[in-house]
Amino acid sequence: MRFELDDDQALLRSSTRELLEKEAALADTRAVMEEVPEGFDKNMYAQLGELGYMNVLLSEEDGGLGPIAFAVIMAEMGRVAFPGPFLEWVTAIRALSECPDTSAKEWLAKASQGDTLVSFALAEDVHNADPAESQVAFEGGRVRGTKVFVPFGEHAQALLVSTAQGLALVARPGTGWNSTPLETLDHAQRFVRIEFDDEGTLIAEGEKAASVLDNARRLGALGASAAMFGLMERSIENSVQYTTEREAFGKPIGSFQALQHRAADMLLKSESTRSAAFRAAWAEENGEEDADYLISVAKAWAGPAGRYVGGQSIQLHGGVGYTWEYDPHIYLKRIKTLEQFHGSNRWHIQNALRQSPIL
Amino acid sequence: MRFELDDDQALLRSSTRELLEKEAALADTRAVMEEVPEGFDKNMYAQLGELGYMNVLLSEEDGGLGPIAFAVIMAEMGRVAFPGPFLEWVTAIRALSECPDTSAKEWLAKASQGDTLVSFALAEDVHNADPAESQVAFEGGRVRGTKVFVPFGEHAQALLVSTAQGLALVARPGTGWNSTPLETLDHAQRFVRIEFDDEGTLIAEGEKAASVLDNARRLGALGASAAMFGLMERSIENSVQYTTEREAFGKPIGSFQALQHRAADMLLKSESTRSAAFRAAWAEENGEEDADYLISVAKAWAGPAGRYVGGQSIQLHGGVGYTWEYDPHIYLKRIKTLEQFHGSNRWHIQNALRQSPIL
Amino acid sequence: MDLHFTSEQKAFQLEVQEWIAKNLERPFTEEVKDPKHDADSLVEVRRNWQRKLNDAGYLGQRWPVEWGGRGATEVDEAILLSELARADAPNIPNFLGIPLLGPALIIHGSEEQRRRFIPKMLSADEIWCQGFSEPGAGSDLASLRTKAEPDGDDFRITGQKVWTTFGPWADWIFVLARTDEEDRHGGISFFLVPIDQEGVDMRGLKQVTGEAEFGEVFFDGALAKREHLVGKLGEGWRIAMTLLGFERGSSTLLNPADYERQLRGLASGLRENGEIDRPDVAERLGWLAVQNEVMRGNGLRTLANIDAGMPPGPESSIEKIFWSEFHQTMTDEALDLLGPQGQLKATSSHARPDVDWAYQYLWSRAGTIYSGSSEIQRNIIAKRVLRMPTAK
Amino acid sequence: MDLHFTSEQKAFQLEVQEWIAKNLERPFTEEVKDPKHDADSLVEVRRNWQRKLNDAGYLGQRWPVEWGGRGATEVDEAILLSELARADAPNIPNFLGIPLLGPALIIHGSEEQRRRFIPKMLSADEIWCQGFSEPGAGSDLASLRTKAEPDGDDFRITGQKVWTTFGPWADWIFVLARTDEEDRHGGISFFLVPIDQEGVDMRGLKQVTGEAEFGEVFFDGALAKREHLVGKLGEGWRIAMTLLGFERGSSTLLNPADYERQLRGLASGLRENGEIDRPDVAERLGWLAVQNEVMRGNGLRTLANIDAGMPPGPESSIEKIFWSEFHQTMTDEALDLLGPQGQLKATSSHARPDVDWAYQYLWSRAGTIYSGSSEIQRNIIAKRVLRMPTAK
Repeated sequence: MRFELDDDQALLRSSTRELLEKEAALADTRAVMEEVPEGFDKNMYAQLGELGYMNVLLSEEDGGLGPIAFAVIMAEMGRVAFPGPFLEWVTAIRALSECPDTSAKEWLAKASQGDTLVSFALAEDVHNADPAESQVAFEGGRVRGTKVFVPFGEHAQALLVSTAQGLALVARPGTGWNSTPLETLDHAQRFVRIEFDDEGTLIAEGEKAASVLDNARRLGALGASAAMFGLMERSIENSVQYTTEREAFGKPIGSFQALQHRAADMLLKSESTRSAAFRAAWAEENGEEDADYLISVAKAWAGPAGRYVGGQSIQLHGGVGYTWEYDPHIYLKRIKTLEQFHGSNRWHIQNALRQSPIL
Repeated sequence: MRFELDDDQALLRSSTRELLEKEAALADTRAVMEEVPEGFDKNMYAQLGELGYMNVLLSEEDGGLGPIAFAVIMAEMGRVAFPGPFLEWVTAIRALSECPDTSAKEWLAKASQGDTLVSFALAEDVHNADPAESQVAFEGGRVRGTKVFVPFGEHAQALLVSTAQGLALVARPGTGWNSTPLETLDHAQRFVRIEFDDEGTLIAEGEKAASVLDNARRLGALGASAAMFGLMERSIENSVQYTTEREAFGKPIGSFQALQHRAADMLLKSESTRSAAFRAAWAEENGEEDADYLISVAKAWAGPAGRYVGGQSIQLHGGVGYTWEYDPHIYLKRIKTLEQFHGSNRWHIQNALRQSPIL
Repeated sequence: MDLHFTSEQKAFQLEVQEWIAKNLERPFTEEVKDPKHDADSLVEVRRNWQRKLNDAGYLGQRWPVEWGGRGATEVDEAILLSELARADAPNIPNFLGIPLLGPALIIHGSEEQRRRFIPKMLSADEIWCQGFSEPGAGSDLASLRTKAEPDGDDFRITGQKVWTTFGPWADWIFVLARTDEEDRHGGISFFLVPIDQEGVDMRGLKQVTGEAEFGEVFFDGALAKREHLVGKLGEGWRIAMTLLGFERGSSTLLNPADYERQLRGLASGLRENGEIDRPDVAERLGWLAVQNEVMRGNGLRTLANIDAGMPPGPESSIEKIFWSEFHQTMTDEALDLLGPQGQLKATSSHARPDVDWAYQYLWSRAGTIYSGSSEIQRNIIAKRVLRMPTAK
Repeated sequence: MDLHFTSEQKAFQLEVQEWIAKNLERPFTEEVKDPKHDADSLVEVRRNWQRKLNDAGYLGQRWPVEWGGRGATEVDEAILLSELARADAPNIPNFLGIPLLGPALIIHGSEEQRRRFIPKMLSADEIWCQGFSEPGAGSDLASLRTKAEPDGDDFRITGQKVWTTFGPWADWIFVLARTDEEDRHGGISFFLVPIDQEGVDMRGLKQVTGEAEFGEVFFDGALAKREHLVGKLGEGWRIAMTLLGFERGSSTLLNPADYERQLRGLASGLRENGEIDRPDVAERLGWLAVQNEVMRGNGLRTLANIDAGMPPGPESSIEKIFWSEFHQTMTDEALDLLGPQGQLKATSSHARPDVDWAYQYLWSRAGTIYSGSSEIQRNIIAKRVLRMPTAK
């Protein structure tokens, strides 16, 4: 047995860390989050495409690296609060690869380059809706209905839209979407609400569609959990550094036991997220029966854990932690986004319980 | 406005404290909890009867002192973890006083002396049952059915039994009850399960019965909240004293910031319980519309608060906190009993929400 | 015990309620949502609101009649503030100037200072900000390093202050500055400093909410005239400490009223989502309602004891911890219960109309830091209330 | 990464499961509920169970073959312990002697000591208890004051030890005692002391659960023979510290297996009460299940890394905090969810048949105190893992 990464995975981690710290250090990419309309750096994504990152979730022969590598990458992206739709993009690529339809294959080829964004349109106004009970219809070659919280939907070239009839692919119409921005507390996000009345292609139906969506949800949750681990890990590093340097009452504030114990609690949450997320990635990689269960365990844990770590990171920074200039808020906000999407805490708790050995 | 007790109430508090510290110091009454079959000291209760404590909940002309005085007494009893059925007894006396039936009046006179215990038999096997949906029947002058967790029921001289037909009074039959002890983690309690098939008297029916039971439930919850405050207050005093005296690593353990902050949290819970319980008592005394609401607020808060304080009191005592010899466990166990009875946390949260200004 | 408002207090509450109903055009959350507004125009909304309050005689109502007082008690003040919170009225620009600087001038200031500053502070013609905290002196305020050096009769101030709320719109700042390097507490003095001068550089300090309502201000030999020293040299620390405790009763009912309003908004949201009757949702909502009511009980207790002239109990640090941490708990739960919609900014399409949850969530992170962090409050409780030992 | 058990390990797991199914007459909770038992007879149940385990070769399975070993790894040991917990098997009387004293003798003891003590320790013919903690030395173990003074070739021990689990039934005690007043760590030695002698007074120490499974022992010039000194004089601290880390992998899967069994019991109770499908109840139950599974993930990680010969990470203090505090959370929730029935003692009429909740609730309060309190563990994480600064 061995929990730590093997050599290839460790190499991927160090090379990804090097790449991101060089090309996407948070200090540099803040402007991308705040000012770039797309919310991400196109060149950076093209570079990720060139380096093969976009195909991480494909099968090995198609350039895939497997769920553990995926978790490694997501954790590294968490560490720098990497902006943009990477998680949606790679899960969309995976979804396209699972669909037999020709147009899916075409879009797959384009999306893999890292310059053509394909995202998902799943959520609807009815709270916590099951995708199978969609109010969006695919009829006569058109998708009609409203989707909400479409991530980076305004700038996507195509969207994978769940409908009552199956999974539809809608290419960006010439005039763009009929979309309204939904601005959340995480200024790095670019959610939109879209009222569809567009031509589309049904790329998966029935059980196939359900399975494609289920895989996307499961892998999205896994990626979100790993990203939350990275966000927490770096938040803690930043907090420890700050409390070591900052003095009050004549000593470093990090020497106060109350803050030390808080930091210890933060590490407990973060390292437990690491254990849970990588265990789940390993199960997914090895096709273990309990992979879905373990991913829900990881995601249900990571949300509240991340909230705690992100919030306490602000607290440990004191006043400056509440400024835009310091980083803690960016980490907390990203955690809030990841917590709420790819299945809410409540959904994952219920999904975990259903499959739990205690029942 | 004034929150602190007025002179009469403050006098009651100091005289009650003096009485209990002299006659019922925990060190002395431990044997009563552990070894006396009844679970209380009959002489002590007779003394309380003589001093008028048993009538605290009656109207002023009948010797009642009002809900604030009641809360004062219960808090003092909490401080010494006073054993026995005082809370049941005084609420039963109140209930008897509300019933027009002659036999109720007779039992009222006896119970008020402090030598004739009348207790309640309310709970049934079906979880969280509404008293109105009782499975226990009053028919042909007999009470038939099973009650559980009857407090101090084995040694009561009479029981007030809720039945589908109303509130019945059952005097202790010549041969005693058909009862089985239900031993809980609080060794000071004497709960029993009773299968009734006994002669009884219906002392209240319909709305009258509902109102009598409602008053008993409400006053029981108020008394329990105040008692939990007293239990917490004394637990904190004991913990602060212990951590001031006990040394580790060359200093008093109470000088460690982690323990200081824990103690501060305990005080927050305890003082907030004081605010909530006495505010509720004041509302009850003044017939305020929101008295029931405020009592549920106090009770819903006091349970988890008490659990926290009781548990952390053991923690602050370290190893000795886990011994029978030291007192923290007695406080925690009593809190657990009070938390679970007189309406569970869940019941009081729902009852508070129903009447909350936020709806 | 007596937790009743007197009939006068009840009448005053009714009067305030009616006055608000007549004078408040719309809740401040709606102002924030209105796309016509920017940060500057929102300050004007607040300034106008302050003027209305002042015209109605609601500001400085506990001061001597000469300075706007009307013989009000802390209970009246608490009633006023809680009704304003309940109605989601705008925060006034001089929300620190009036309760802190006002009494400082009335008690410690000169007659000239009072005449010069109080009327315009009340009318919001001059906005005041507070210059206490520094980048290196937050929880440990007495370690402040901004210094005031004599320059003829006057003083020159050099240093940096942060967290100056409304700073970017302020005309004046009241400053604690060091006039003696050796004396930790006795070497601090209290100055009034105009912002529009060379030597004062006020910058907006962007907060995690994205607003720049706070400022940071750099003094580089800024002029503080001798006549703008409040009290004597070296009295600054004592003045500041008195003031920080002076209005402790006024806000006791404010937070529970504010949070009650927010919880009412949460209940509405959950009702619209068809979830309020789910037992899990109801239990979580109910538990929040219970905690808020317990907090109100603590507040009433503080207020009642102040009103009765009783010495303050251990309540004030407890209240600070309670409201600030409960605000975090409440917004945490609200965002969890409302789902993605709870994360929408007020200015976004489809945001909840009544409560700006995204802002509240983020803003709640500040409450456990400012005005004595939760850590400081717990130290106070352990040491001053519980008298726990200090390491030898 | 590789979290698979090998096929040998899986076979071992199956073997253990089958062996338990065949050999364990009934879960220990049922023994406790049986009115025929008292404290003494329950110890005999445990002793008999230890004998069965020993006869089957499951004790000391990682030791050299000569002393009962069978080439097992920590993974095997972890599998064994988790299967025993899952089945609610009795705790063996030498549960501390075997994992702590055993290796001490094998690594530091003399050949005579090994021959004399190991076989009877394994067969439970001699019960051992541990004499480390003292009334004044809990978290700060090195401040222990029990002393061993030379008496000819031998030693005389004077002092007091507490928390000696199974002490009232023990035949021997292994003791840390001070042999040099000046040297805090280097002045501690490790002795084996027979209990049945003048100068040793062992008393049951009643716990909050009402049992007296712990003892406190008073030494008044008790004899410890020179031949019963383990290692050299002054090596006691080093031996003890090595041992406390020695078996850290074995228990990694035990707690999640034990708590899973308890949670299964909670689910049964809630099903019988007709409440398990209430969304509030399901969410709370689900959240407990999630936490337990996260804890198992931490355990697997520790175990896997030990198995791979990796240096230990920050996990061990984290695991201690996690299992001990989760046990409190879980029992707290269980007692709340089960209502009054959850407070019944196992021996009471109408108690739940499968889990002794009242005991578990109370017992959980000890977990955050013994073996390094939660406070000590957090100090360790902050200082040794996070390298946070020490006050100058």
